[in-house]
Amino acid sequence: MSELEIQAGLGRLERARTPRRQIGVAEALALAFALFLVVAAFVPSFVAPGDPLAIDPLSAFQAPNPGHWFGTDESGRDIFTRVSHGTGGSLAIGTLATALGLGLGILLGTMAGMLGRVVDFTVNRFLEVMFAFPGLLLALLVILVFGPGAQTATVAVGLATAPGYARIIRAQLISVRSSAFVEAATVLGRGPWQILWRHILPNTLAPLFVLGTLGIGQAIVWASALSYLGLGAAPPAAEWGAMLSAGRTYITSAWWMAFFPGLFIVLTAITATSLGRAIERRLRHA
Amino acid sequence: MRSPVHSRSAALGAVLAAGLLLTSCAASPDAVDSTTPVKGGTLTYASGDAEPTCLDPHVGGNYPQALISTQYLESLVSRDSNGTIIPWLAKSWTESPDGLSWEFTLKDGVTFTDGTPLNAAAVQANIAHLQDPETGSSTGYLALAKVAGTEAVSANVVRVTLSEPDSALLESLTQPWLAIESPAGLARGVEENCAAPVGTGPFMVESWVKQDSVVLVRNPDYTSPPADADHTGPAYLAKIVWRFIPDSASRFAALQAGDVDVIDNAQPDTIVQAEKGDSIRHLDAPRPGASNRIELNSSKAPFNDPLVREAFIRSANVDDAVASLFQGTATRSYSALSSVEAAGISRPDLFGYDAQAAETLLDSAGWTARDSAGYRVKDGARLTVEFPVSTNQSIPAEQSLFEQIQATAKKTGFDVVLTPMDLSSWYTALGENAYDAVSAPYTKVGPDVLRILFDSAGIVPAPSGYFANHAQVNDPKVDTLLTEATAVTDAAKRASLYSQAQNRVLEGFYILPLYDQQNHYLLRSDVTGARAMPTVSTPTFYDAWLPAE
Amino acid sequence: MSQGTHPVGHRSAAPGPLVSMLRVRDLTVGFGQPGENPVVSGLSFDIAPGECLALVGESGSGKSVTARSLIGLAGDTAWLEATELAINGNDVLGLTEGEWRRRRGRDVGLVLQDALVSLDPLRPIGREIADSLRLHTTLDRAARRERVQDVLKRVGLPDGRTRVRQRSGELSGGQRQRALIAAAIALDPPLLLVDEPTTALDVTVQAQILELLESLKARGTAILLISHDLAVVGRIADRIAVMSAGRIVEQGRTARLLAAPRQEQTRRMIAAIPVDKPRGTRLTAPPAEASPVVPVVALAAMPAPGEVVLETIGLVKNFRQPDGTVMSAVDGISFQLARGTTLGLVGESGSGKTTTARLLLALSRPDAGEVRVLGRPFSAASERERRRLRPELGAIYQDALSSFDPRLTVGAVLRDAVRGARRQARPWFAGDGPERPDLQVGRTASGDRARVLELLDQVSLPSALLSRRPLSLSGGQRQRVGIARALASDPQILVCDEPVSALDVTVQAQVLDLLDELQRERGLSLLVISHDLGVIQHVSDRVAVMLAGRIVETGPTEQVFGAPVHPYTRSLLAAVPRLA
Amino acid sequence: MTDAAAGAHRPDGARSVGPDRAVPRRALRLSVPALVAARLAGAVFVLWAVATITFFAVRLIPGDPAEAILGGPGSQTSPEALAAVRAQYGLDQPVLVQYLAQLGRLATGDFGRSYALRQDVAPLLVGQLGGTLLLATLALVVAWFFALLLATWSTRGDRLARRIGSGLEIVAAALPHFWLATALIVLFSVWLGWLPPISTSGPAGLVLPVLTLAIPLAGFLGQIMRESLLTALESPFVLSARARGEGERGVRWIHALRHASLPAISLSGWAFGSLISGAVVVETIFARPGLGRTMLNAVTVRDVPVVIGVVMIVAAGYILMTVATDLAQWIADPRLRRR
Repeated sequence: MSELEIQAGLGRLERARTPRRQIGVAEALALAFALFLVVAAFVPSFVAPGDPLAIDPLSAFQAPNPGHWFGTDESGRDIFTRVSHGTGGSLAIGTLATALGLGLGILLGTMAGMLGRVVDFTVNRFLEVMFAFPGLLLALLVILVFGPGAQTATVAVGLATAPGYARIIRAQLISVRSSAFVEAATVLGRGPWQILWRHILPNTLAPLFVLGTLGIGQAIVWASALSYLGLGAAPPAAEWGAMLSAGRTYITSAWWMAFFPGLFIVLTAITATSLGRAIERRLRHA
Repeated sequence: MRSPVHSRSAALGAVLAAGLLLTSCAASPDAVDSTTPVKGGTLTYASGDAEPTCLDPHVGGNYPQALISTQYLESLVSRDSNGTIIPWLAKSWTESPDGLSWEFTLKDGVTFTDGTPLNAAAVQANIAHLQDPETGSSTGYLALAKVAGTEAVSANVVRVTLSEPDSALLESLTQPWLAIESPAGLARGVEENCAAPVGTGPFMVESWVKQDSVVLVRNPDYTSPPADADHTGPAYLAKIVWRFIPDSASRFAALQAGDVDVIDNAQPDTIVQAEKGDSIRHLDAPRPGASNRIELNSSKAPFNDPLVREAFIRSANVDDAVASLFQGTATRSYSALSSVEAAGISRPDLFGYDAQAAETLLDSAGWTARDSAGYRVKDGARLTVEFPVSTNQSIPAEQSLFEQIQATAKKTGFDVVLTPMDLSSWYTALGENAYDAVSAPYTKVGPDVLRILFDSAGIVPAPSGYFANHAQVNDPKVDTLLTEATAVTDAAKRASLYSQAQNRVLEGFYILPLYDQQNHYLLRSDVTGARAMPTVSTPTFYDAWLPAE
Repeated sequence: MSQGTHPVGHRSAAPGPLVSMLRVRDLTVGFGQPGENPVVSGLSFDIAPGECLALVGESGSGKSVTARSLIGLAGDTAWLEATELAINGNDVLGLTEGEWRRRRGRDVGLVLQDALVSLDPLRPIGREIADSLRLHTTLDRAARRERVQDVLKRVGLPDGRTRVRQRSGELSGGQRQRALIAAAIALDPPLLLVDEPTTALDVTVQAQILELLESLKARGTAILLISHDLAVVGRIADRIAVMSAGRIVEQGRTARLLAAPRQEQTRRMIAAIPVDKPRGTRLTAPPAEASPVVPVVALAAMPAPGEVVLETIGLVKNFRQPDGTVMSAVDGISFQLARGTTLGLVGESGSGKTTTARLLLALSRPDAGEVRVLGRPFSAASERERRRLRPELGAIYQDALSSFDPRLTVGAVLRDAVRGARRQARPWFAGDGPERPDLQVGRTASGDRARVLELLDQVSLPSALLSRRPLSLSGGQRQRVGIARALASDPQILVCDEPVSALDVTVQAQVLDLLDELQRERGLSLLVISHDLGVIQHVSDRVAVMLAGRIVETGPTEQVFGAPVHPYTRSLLAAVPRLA
Repeated sequence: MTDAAAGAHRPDGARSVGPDRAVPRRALRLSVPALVAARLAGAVFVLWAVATITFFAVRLIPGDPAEAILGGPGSQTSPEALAAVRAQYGLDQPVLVQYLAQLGRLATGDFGRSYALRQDVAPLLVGQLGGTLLLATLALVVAWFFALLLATWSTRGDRLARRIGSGLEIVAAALPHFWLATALIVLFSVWLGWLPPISTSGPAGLVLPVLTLAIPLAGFLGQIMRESLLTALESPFVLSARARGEGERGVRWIHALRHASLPAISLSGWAFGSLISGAVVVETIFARPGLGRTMLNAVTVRDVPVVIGVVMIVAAGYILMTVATDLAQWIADPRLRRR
């Protein structure tokens, strides 16, 4: 069981009860924040025109004020600017890690689901072993081998999440493959490749979009945890986890330094969860 | 000022005047009366330094070991706040005219906490232990490099013979890494001795829960305080719980909440915060030895060119950065040595921020063009400064300082690449000569640290890849001056030699001094009588006491 | 209108008995804002002690809401109005939740339809049955245990000692239903509301449950029986009320109502019952004509039984049981389907019908024996070879919805089928399979849409449905889309696995009529698999009765139904609910 | 056909796709001893694989383990000392020999000697295990308590309560441990001064670490419990119970909560892993001794034997947790026992 499997499962549970409705307030907020993140990731200067690395020692440690919404850090850098400019890095780590995890997951899951019993058995045992490493421990091990840094953290998070993806994909594949509509297609005389292409793949891959959305949120949190432990992206890079880690030193005198990067991590995770579930609901109702 | 130390004897007043470091925040009238030490009580100390892997400072020999072993181990000699060597376990000593032989007379009636007596044989055993490669001593081993042999002149007198004169011997011997332990304890083997070394100190190691704490209890038979101690006889405190809390925010919060009584590695913002109230006192005890400085690797481009080194130094706005980051808790240094070292010379003229001068220097060094990002280029190569940062050795404020230097140097055209690293990667980078600038602390009592840092012998790495001369200063003149200074016993002559060597290093722009090695303790204000040893600035709680419950 | 004492309502619709155990006048129930969207309106009826009133209607007619309203469990969002609502002479209008709680289980009991989910799967049935004793009496543990044993005996579950420790999942369907009834009657409530008590059950079990209800009635319990099946309720109901769209359209004594229905809705429901309606009889009125139940004498139009198009020879399929033993789901089945005829395969749960269907469609591989289609090997062939024969074999499933890719619209489903048929019809692709130039001619991409529309037309669906997804269709519409898909390749044989068992009776009638029409128009050969003897009797030329993986009796329909030989067939037929 | 026979087989009418799936995929149902043996073999396999993966992963670490043993690259070590250490730790042997020796030692419970702590790993980890277990167990209990509380409260009444409950749970589940811990310290220790910010010997020191671990977990468990509670409350058997006169409390406590806890129980294996991951962060921030902090320190100084030891203990814990979860489910859900 992985966090993702739970998240994905919850989306399904919820779907059973929640009637189809218009976009709710929570979803609208999540969508708005996601939009903000995307803009901040690609054109950070649109959101925050300043230079995230520009120091101004004389205005260090300013509490949030009209000039600096989120306050300033120990070098007088504007935290709102840094958080905004850090979006790209954090999202990139989250996205790449998710892509890696999902890619490996698809590979393993498809192998297990499609290549027969022997492969299925082997892959399953492998996944069992991987699950015996709790996520962060696996990530720590990867970092132990390859040394700390943003790239390693990305790889570590990707590897740590891959088993979860693999298991979901395998289950989905097996469920779709043995579903009544696939049998119906066989009865209609469709060949195996036609069935794979027309029915199995689309029905297996559509939920991956949901998984990916949920996964990005999770990956960002994990990568931040690694940065926080001093094993991921390092300052002065405006990555949220690193900023939070740096800000924690000053937590008793300048709470805003740790609070806002942390807030963005939390909000991103919530947004990913809400959007993932909303997409799930719509996919299934559509 | 209310400080209990202040309200005590005039003898101690001198100590304070010399900058010993107990600064109290605000007057707290109700504490004035409590001048009679209370016996008993448990003091909780929270260390931000790494948990030692061995409590015997002979093994390895780093600062975390020094911090804790100061409580239960003692050295032959100590140093007072004026830099004068004072008696401790040795009540007197003499040097032979040729400087090759020293005789130490030990205090009478001192026993180790295992009951065995302190005698000449014990000192011999300790020196042998430090010099034994099996022990794996690094700091102590280096300090005793010139010791050729020992000899028990009598039960109480030990003679140390040197292969060549060493003016730094006494200073070296004050250090906790050369403390004297029970030979019986040492004989138990490394493992047992690491878990609970046996010394003569005011406290004894009772238990050690790894990753959590070491419990120290009072030595009831204590008789051997150093000459500058405030009282005699056993310590007042019954127990010290020595905890390891690496997270600085947690550490300070614990102090505020009263869960611990003393913390080390206090961060500038917490010091400022503490000074605003009256429940916490600040103890500023800069470490001896070298100042904190950025060393510029003169062995390869671009810093093999003195002009570029000077340009870098001129382009770095250190003053503003220190002011903003340390908020008045650190003073800018212009010296290669710590401000507690009397031999240090300061050259503010060399290290001022002057962006215009930096530009001119770079132009004349041939780095005239700039690339699209605004960095200087020469022969197609960017003016890049690889700067590996050890996250273990540089506190966050210092790392921020480097970021600010990075930002100001960028204006001049330097591309400073800061790479935070864990300790082993950092050592590896240094060993591979893959750095242009680096900052590494070095703590040692006395100006002899200059020899370690700037003698060309320090360029050759040990088999493990470690070396201390990071600036890779390879100047025969400096070598000569430093070697001569080691051999000279005349204080004035020695000072002059060190001063010449320092000027040569500073004028060569090999280093950019920043400030003293920061070493701040915060104490709850009901902790009375705690002070930092004037040797390597570790705290001692021999004189400390807590109000009765 | 005066209340209470009026024994027989002078409203024509409510011929009530003398004493009323349940008295309902002008009951209206809805959800949401009070007064808005009533789902049930203006219901009035009475039930006397020892009487059974059946509330019959199709899904969505408001039957279940009525039952739940009568025990105060219509839900938080429901509103309820009535001029009178009395149980055992006590007014229950406007009771608080607490007052209701004291009455439930004591004055009135409710039996829900699916016992598997209506009993807590985590609790032993003994506890479930003892609940009302615990809640409404002061009996101690031992006394309660005693009572539970009695109740179990009464519902026909002996061995009470072991039974009480079992949970619903450990019981068979019939036992479960008995246990559920036991839980409702533990305190002998004088009024019992029974919601579709036999729907999921086999016909013989259904008969037993009806007998049990009969015995309760005999003890004086008033029963409100809710069902969609007139044939079932005809057996025990004293009176029947037919519901449609939330209203009672007709109410009367059972015999009268079944013999001389006055309302169109009643008539339609009676006509739709397939039992004892000969092959070829229409179950629905053709849209154009108004006259009901017109026997279509079209038998002459059917081709004479001839060539065998589908054949099984000694089919065997084994499954490994959870305990490791091997069970033969299908144990040596042989039959033949002649061109243009219908073979009905009938059996109860677990008889191996569905496994047979899967073997016929080559969805699973037989352990022994063979399936031949049009005289060629089918099950023994490779899937590649088989694919040439697949267009000749259409399939219709019980759960049409799950047989559609959830991502596809109706149009896409049918387009896929049509395209597949076109590709398969290419001569060079067809190999040595039967040549199908008829499918190939004019079959181009542009022709696909025309063909899709044609198929929709054949199953009488409007083209507006093309852009809808199957999920949003009604059950009958889904099954029609399923039929249209099966027809896309113009097959010669249709295998129908429980084609109507998920449908309401009138919808079932429409689908059965549609299949009948298609068969006659196209000379299709049909294999119909069903647990419903009425359906089988109505659609089949020949019948095969399955029991535990074997065919125990086979022959022409009239012969098997008229003069059954095997005792099992006889017991099955005896259990079939009939209107007469 | 009798009633009883139907139980053996899924009713034909249930689905068009039939008995092929009526038999579960893990078709072979074994006797209890065989089941235990299979379980044991599986556990041994996982442990072996974990040890193997870790061993070879650790081989990839740059740098000489002998140097690490002698105190890291910063220490001055002679080539002689290095050679001595290599021989002492068997590092001069071929990799395969080292691997087999390592397996042999692990099989006998010998985890080797820590490079950095100069102590045998097994007693070291046993000493650290207690703190982590206490923390994790308390966190699990508290999380269950919160989740139950929130789930029952938010399903009680109106839609607003349900929304609030669901919102709280989503937020709680999204809170990273490191941020939550910081926020709790600032709030309860720095601003309010109610609780110690670090672990102290008394129970007060446990409050914040336990809360840090429990709140996100409660968010997850709560969501699952709430959803399954709602499903259970809407199920026909609850309606049947109400029809027998069961009140709201009875319906919840006798029927619904038991069903709602089933999926949450099945999550305990995951919860264990999540708590261990969380312990790394929490133990560091609150300065608690424990496996998580040991692991992090060991990774930082590349103390290979300790890393392998922690990984093995955690893997063993995970396996035990899985068995315990299965057992708990087996007890809580009689349907599993029948198979």
